[in-house]
Amino acid sequence: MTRAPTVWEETAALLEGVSVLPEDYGAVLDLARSLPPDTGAMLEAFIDPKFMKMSLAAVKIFGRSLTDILQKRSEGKKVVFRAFNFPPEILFAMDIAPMCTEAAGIIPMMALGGERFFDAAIEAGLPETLCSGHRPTVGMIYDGREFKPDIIINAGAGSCDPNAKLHEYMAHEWGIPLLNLDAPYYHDERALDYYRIEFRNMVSQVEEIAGVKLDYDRLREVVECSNQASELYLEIHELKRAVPFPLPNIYSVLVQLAKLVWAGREETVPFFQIARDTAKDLVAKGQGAFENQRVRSLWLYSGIYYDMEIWRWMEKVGMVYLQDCFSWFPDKIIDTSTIDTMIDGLAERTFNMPMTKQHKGSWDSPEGWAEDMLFLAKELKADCTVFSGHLACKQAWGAYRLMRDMFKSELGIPSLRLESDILDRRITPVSVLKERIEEFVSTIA
Amino acid sequence: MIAAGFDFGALAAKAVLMKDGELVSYGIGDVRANPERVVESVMEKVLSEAGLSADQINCAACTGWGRRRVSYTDKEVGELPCLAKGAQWLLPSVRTVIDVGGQNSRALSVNDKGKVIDYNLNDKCAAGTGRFFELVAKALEVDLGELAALAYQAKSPAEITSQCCVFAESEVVALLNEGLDLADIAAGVHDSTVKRLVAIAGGISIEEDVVMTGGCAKNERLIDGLERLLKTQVVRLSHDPQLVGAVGAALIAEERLRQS
Amino acid sequence: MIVAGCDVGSLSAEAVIMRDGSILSSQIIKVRPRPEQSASEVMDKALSEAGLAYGDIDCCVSTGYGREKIPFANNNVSEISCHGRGAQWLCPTVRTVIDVGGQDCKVVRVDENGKLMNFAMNDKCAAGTGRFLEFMAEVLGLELEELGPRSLSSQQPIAITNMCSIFAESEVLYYRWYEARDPVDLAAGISRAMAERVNALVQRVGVEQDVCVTGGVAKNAGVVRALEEMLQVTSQALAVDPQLVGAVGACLFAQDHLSKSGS
Amino acid sequence: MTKTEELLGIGETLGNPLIDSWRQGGGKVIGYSCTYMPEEIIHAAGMMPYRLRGTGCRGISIADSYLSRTSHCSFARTVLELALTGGYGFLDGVVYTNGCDHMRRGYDNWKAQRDRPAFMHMLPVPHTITDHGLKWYEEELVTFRGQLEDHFGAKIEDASLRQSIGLYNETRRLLKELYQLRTEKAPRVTGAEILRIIVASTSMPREKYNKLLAEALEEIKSREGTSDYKSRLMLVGSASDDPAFVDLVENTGGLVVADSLCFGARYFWDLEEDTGDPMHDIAVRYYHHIPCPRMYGEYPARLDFVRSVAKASDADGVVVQTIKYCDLHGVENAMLDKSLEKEGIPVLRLEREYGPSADMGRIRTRVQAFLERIGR
Repeated sequence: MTRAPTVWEETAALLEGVSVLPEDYGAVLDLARSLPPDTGAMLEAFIDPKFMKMSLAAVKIFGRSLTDILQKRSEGKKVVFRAFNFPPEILFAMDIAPMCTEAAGIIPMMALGGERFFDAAIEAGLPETLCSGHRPTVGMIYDGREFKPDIIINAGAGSCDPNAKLHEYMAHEWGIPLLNLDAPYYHDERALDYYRIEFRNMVSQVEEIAGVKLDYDRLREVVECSNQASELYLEIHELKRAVPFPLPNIYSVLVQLAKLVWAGREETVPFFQIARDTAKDLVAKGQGAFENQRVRSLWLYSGIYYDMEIWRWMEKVGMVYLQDCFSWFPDKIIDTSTIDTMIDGLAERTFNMPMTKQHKGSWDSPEGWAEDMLFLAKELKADCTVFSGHLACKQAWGAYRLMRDMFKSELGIPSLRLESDILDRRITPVSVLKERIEEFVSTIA
Repeated sequence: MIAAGFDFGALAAKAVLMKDGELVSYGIGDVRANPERVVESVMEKVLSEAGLSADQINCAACTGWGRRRVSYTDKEVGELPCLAKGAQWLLPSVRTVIDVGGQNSRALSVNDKGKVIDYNLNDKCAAGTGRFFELVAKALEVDLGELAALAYQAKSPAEITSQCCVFAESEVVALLNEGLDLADIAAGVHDSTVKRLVAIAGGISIEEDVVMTGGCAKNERLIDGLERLLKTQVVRLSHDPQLVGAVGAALIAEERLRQS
Repeated sequence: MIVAGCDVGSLSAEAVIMRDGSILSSQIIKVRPRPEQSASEVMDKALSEAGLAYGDIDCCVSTGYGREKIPFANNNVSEISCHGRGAQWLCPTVRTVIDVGGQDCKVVRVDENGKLMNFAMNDKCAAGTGRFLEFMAEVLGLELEELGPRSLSSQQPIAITNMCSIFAESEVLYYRWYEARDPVDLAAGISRAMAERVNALVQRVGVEQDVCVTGGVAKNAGVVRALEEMLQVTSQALAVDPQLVGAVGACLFAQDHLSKSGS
Repeated sequence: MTKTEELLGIGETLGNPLIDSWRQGGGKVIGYSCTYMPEEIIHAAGMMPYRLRGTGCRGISIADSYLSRTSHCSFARTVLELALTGGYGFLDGVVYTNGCDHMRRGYDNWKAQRDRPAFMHMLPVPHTITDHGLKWYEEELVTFRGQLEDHFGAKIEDASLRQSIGLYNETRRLLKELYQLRTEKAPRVTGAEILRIIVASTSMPREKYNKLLAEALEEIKSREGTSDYKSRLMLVGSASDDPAFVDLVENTGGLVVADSLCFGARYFWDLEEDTGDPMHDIAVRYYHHIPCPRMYGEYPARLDFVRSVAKASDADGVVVQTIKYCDLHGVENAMLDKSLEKEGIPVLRLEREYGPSADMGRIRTRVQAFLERIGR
């Protein structure tokens, strides 16, 4: 008797199947219609008919990542749960399977439909006001639909209480070793030195717990691959200054799959190459990725992920999604000359991950949230900002008013405050968000 | 030129007719009492008062929560531009509009052309809106219109702390049970709403002249409280403040017709 | 031994009079502005139904949110304990009691003697309470009692996404009048939304069979059925009006009180 | 008026006459936000530390345009409201820690105002306990000391620091002695009184406080103990400077005989050593004191503390309360609920708003039911 596939197996199979579809939107629609409504809708939303190659390359990344992790586990390798703000390169070099806890919960739930797993975690006793980012994964485990990790890593202690606290909860609840990387309040050399110690301690603890050894050759391969992706990312970033905007809105989501889920792996490079070529081509022709670009919006925090259709809908109402804080990776190219330069380089990259970099200190600290967003707004010629208002993000909500005032006084541009749970569609119906966005665009355009 | 403006809110539907830039008639209808035909019935009233027929209307626009359901016009306009336009027409020196409607409260900064330059809305909770007053008035068994007059008689306003409209309902009943004076409770209800409004208005920079619009702007006690907490004067409009959105819609309809 | 239980809630007040462990009379009224008024009125009615006077009552226990204000009560016990105790007495196999009242929703676990073992109660929001259903019924232009039966025939419940009662009100209004959706499907969607909120609370304390649903919402077949499906249990029927359970529990505590002070 | 009554009254208002006369004598007052901020350093500079609290705030409005009513805890919002409406006019400076996201953003918003205290300092505390973490924290304390000296032109000598350590240790010893009296079979002091006494300690000059506390302690020792309660409770959870909440619990019949609160045992439990290197001694004491849920990975230590104190005080049940939106305590309480119930210690989880509110009726029902559950 064969057992039923688990959530992750099912999702991996679905996405891997999608990623080898022919470059023909009709095939996507055919598939979408054969799937349950939620799954089909997600597929249609993720795959932009005008940018199929780019979309498929990104879908492939996530499908691949799940398959690979499941494969590793079946071989008896250890699986780490780590939040989006811990880049996985170092784990690949230790032959550890890195599961991004947010993506592993949200994407399968989107793909398979329903909200069951959000609630399972609440039913187990977690507060309702806690971030919905990790809840689906926790819920799948409570419902016996998924496995528990061998190690839990929290890389941004200090940047978000709910995030860090939930890691502590999981570790205690299931008796799993927890490694915390404490990100100090400041963003300077002293803080980075501190964080480097944390990072190195983490490496040796993983080695000890998992009984593995950091493979230097593998590390070099991974870092070189990661560097290549970073170079492409930065090249694309330059192209984003163009008016009209040369990338579809969904790029900001897809880039997160590449950077947050699977950085350091070869599947990410083709995605960046396709995106770069696409943008380059459009810029050369003086064209935008879509018509009727009325406003260029910089999203100050995250996007909206519970109804992916909203990304293309924004294009229809004329809103360009330049990017958000979570798709900002001001990577430095890592020096691969020695093992130390590589480890320290990865430590620094981790220290510069979204949220860790912008939200561990004061809102206006050097290289903090205000500075980064102001820089992006100027560079990408934003004419407004939007705050997605994820209710659980206390640190972001607590400085939004200050950000809004700053943009008004520094650049004279308006800001829209939404209020939502960026993952759970039941908190604010998407129709309400659309209404507010439409109202905003028509008021300021 | 005859322009019609509609503002179809969650609780009340408003209609105005303007003739050559002058307001000639208006009407307000209760949405929940007659959701299907409220617009038609208000419109009939407005037209008959003005002595006009529907085919004499040159242009029309509709704003508000139910705007997509109005068959008179295919021109729908956002609520914010209408509020700004209407308020600026009624009072050219206006720079800040605080609108308290049935389910939404908002503050707008307006320039001298009647264009919105910044705004802030209430959060995901209906405390501090018209619906809140309705519920509380009902719980206190007081006529909605009497609530403000009652509040003026307060000696020491009660504190209403509930964050949720529904709980506030039982909170006021509980206060009544504790033997608190009805007037003190009514004053507490106003003060708690004023605090919510100040939090919303705090999101924009308040410049004079300030006006209040929406159904709750008829409540003098609310305006008084707001003036005290914001330390600024609120200018009383010469027309019913509930009509401002509809007036704005009519003006925008006219503007669009001229431009086309 | 004649005992009385008086339950003064936020929407309704109930009184039950028992003699030697069997119910003599019971009454339910809508609340008056002050709890003492509600209590007197409902107790007067129950007494006259039983043909008794205040002096005949050996002990009276009050419960409900107005429990501390009842002048004729000898003692007060929280509605959480009373509901657990009352339901278990009415149906001895019950271990989990789900009580959905006007503004409160509580889940009570009891042992085989009706003693409180654990409980959970909704906190700062009225979603998942009777008041939510009242709002919704009003918007649909239905009597509260009609909401449940109407929802049962729906094939395609419409998801109600707003958790806040006030915003859900306009959401339903919009569906009903401007999208001309079938009120049956809306009623079913409302029942589901309600059941989901209640279920979240139930899971906090966990379910032990048998289960029974009490409080005003127990009369709503739509919500009860949705909840039964989610929990995969069958709610036990009680011999009395489910709104009376709290007052019945209060009677039992009054009996305890007498037997303790008697011994 | 007895000394005890005098002591109990001091924290009832935000400011008090003792602060006024301290200031009239030229004394400075520095507000602080959290138990990770060593009062000794401020004291050694000749100034008076004052812990920020929300006493007497009537509603929140201005602060709600900075922090959010739908995502921030009402304690942080209340403190900010008082800050922005002149409630803390008696402060010459303020020092915050990055205790939690709510409070640190409260600091950001206060600091962004034109009208703010001239001295505002952030003291960042690491979120994990390690050797390099201790070093970081000690460096931060040194920076803070320097900033205080520079801004106020005060010199903080090591000798005065050691003196301050002695004084604060004395407070800790006295409070612990008092704390013992609440854990007796017939406690001579209530939970609400203990909270009021601790709040007073953070609101007046320390020398005077120690003297008053010692005198009050003698009075309390001569009291008759009370057995007039239904159950013995331990109180755990979010920051609470609000005696009305404890009053409510105790009026319902539960006597609060122990706590793990930052306006409670966590404030005074640990003593400082005096090794001759005062900054290091202070750093060690504060960094390693009974950890707040903000210290990640320290849950076992916190659970041990709750368990041992609950046992030592013979508590019948533990009330774990969270101010809504407080994730640190919200998650912590979920863990405590499971851990303690598993060990047979009954737990009541409460989510509440900070401050006096009509919501008290709903809380009272839960507390009463809990007492009915655990009643012997």
